Amino acid sequence: MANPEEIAKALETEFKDAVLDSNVKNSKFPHVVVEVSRLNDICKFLLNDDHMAFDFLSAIAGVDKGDEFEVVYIIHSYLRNHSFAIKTRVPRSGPRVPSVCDLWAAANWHERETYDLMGIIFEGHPDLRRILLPQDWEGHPLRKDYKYPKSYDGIELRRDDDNWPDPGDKELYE
Amino acid sequence: MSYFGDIVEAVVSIAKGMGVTIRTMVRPPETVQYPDIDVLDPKMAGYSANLKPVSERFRGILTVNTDSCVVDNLCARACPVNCIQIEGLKGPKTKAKNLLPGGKDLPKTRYPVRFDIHIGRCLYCGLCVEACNTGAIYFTREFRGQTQDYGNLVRHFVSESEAERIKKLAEEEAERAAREKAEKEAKKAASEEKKDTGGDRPEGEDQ
Amino acid sequence: MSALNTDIWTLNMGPQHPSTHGVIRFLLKTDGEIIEDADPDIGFLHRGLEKIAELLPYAGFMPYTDRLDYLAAVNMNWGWALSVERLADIEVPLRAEYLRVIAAELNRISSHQIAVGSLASDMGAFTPFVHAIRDREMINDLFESLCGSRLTFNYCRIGGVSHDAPEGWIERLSDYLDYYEPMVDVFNDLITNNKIFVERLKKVAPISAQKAISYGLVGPNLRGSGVKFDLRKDDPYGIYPELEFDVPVGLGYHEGELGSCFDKYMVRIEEIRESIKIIRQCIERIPEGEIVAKVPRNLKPPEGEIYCRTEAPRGEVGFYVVSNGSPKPERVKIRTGSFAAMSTIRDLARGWMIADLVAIIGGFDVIAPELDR
Amino acid sequence: MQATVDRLIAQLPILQEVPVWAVYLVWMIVVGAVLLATVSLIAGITSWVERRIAGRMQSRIGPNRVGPNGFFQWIADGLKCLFKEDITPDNADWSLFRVAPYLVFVGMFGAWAVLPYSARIFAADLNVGILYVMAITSLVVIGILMGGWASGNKWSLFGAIRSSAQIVSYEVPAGLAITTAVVMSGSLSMQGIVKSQAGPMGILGWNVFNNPFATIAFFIYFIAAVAEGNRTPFDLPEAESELVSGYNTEYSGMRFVFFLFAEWANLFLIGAVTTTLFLGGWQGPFANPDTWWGVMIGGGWFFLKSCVFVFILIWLRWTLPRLRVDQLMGMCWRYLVPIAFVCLLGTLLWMSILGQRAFFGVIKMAAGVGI
Repeated sequence: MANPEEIAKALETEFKDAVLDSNVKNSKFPHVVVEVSRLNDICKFLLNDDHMAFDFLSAIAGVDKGDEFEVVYIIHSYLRNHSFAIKTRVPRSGPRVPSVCDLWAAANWHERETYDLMGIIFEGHPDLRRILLPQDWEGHPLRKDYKYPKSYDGIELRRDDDNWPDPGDKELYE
Repeated sequence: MSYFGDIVEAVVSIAKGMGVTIRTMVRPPETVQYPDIDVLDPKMAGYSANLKPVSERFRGILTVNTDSCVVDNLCARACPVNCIQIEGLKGPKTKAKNLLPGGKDLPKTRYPVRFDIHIGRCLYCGLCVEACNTGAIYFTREFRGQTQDYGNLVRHFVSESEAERIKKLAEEEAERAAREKAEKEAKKAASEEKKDTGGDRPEGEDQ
Repeated sequence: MSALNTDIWTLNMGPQHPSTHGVIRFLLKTDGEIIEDADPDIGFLHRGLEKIAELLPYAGFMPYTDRLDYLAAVNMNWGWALSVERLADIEVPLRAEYLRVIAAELNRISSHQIAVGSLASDMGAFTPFVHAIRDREMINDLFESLCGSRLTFNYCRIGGVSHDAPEGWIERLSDYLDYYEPMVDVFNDLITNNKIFVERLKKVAPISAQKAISYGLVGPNLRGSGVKFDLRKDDPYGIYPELEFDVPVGLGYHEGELGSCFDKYMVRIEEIRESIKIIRQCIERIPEGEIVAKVPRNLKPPEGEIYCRTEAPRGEVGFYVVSNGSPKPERVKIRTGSFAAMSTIRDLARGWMIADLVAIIGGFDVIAPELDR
Repeated sequence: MQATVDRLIAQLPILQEVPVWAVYLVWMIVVGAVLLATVSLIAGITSWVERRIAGRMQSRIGPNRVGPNGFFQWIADGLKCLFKEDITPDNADWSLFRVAPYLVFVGMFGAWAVLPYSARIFAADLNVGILYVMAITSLVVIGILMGGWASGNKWSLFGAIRSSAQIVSYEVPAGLAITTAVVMSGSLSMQGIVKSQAGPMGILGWNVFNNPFATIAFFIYFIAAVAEGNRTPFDLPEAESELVSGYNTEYSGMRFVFFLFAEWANLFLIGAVTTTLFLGGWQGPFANPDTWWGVMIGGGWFFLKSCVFVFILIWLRWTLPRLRVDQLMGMCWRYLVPIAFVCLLGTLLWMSILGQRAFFGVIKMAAGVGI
């Protein structure tokens, strides 16, 4: 079992210029931020290195941070029983991330889901289709600027009751 | 030999399974003959060993005691699905008896003119009940909410006549408040005038 | 003489198929009864829970976690409560911790009852399913007395639980455990040891430990492959470190293959026994005290993020929560066991029969709302 | 049957004035109607019994609303289905689709003509009765195949093909087991088979007690008959959890009822044929073919024995899971067929060495030696 600081240190020595930022000391969510272009190498290292042995990809999450997206890879190791996370940042205009499907089989569906809901394109993914939403759905709902469609295939999607305002943070009294 | 071993194993295990089903056959059934039995009646406990009445804490359809509602809107804000709509007006200050825990009286100046709960949206999660300080909104054990009209799913807890009455009260109260305010202002103005003149006078007297 | 020609059939299995456990669709390509390709098409139950979470205050998302996996509502509640508590550094009273464990393990039993019962029903035996449901109904009665609901319990709160145990409830619970513990053996007599049932499952779709980990299988599905890993032991939360229980793993029961459907099934049966053991310990030790910590009504956790995983009946459920200091989370990512299990099916089902596909789905205990979120 | 009519004509002078073929025709129609009514009644009541028993085995109550204890539930269900719309899918083969249920029903119903209800109660006593039963019940598979194919539904076709493979395969062990019984009885006629099973107390002469091989053959026949009847654990053609509902997925209304009807009537048929072959048919204590009350008691025995089988079939269905296709075939060809062969050979050897009714003779002898 390695603690997060050791993992981050190992990453920094191995991939000096690729580690942009790290948040490991007394952190609730120890992670490092890495360069997109080196992501695949770093993941390969984390998976194959004996002291890392991150054999389990728990989740891939896309986070909308305004001008850029964060892609978070949450990984654990059954062998060493430790956890870590890798973050990478891609610009909103062209969110392209290399796929890690060939490293963890679990990545296949998680990447599809992230593509579906966040619109991040995973390059090298064998079958990058929408997974939860219909194939002809427009837009990526988890983006902050997503506008709810009025209808889909002629089905009205929102049923607003008359005289039933959304709560918002409205105050009834001044 | 596993060939005959398999046969024996199959026969034995099937016989065991059949033993279980035949034993279940002589065990009394668990079914509650629901419409015939009033499941809300606490006396039905003991009707059969496995029959329990709907529990006291059961989260059925919400209901509201508008007398104790102070229109603080906590329930509506706690609701994750926005199924509660409240509108209130400021009225005369009254006291509702024994509503607060500990039997304290509840001072109240706000009155709901609209208290609607959309039971079609309701999740029956209980967050509104926990949010309410006065116990005005609470669960009944009623679970039959079926209706043929979507509109009936909205439960109105303040009747129109009651809303009218409160509106009138509120208007009177507003008028009274306005009058009082006006009087106060007039008094204040008067006193200020007095002060002003009073302030001037000595000067004048001085002169 | 011309060779016999066979044709590949394209079949549509679901979304309204009796044994897809909810609305899941498979696009099957079969050669006779043999499956050439099974492409799962999911998302029929997608409700956008992650988006909903971004629009609600932290406490307001709690009832939605019930719907995340309606067969194990308390475990899901707990996962969410725990992540927010860790994010906002909230201390939970000890009695609440015990009540949580009791409720969660009770819920685990009821979830596993459905899992084993529905696998039996998928194999064509309907009676075990009804027997499992019958015994689960009594758990529902217990939950109804505890928190007022029979399915979507919404029992955990951020900082504690919603209701204390009513008078006499602990005794009722202990009576139920006394009743149910022998019923596990009766259930085993009825179906588990049945030769036909064993033969149907014991060699079907074995998945090796390495493959299971790579696919991200968790919980009983992973343990069925022989990996002894349980978050309650290996990444403990709550009061689990103080409790004694075993982690059952697949052993290739009945001379079957390790990681087959039958192993996963047996892990669930054994876990029911372990859960009974855990609840018994909690009943003995439960202290008096508060049941919920003081939490501000408008909770604003400090800026930060967290990934918190708990052991639900379908394995690891993880909440990745990003807070920006406002009353609403900025991003919530929910990682569930069924999603990972479903992603393996395309790989696993190849070469097995249609009847086996049903066993594979049932063996993974996939549940659609958790899968689609 | 012909003899009965001839006797009737001889005794009633009025009948001598109408042509003989007309009397035969009317008699056939009357007997057919009585038989049909019996079959309907038994199938209907069986459906109610099955649902009640299934209910209790699952800690439920079962249907209990229509009539006393829900007894008239089957009438209500039948009426409901009769009034339902009879839907034919667009891409179904119209004529085959409509004919199939009747074929299934005819295949099952035809066998009832030769059942030996009692010593003198039967519709026909063919000298090849048991062969006729095997032949006519094979019609069922054609009906199922037609229905499944004509539905234009791939799942239905799966069910139909499974069904044909299953029924054709299980004819083999069933046939071998029947041959064992026929060898012991020395007759192909149903009445002849029953009559040959007379013995002490009306019980000990039963074929099942003839020799140990016969006992095994009895179980093999029973298993094969269950498989031919598409009952759990061999209900693969319907396989609710895999094929939705198999060959009858697309059927609705009255035609659907015909399938169910055939299934429930088939329960009693399986019991009746097994009883006839191995359990002495109407033979039993106080059953006497020579007196009218003996005949009635014989009928009672026959009915009782068949009902026990109906109960066992229901009991099995609500206990067991379903086999997989390859396991089903494996069970047939790896277990049932070889064992049935051994049973047949064993019975032949037994009979040629020890004589036809040797089992109890041997036991008596052993007992005598022991004493």
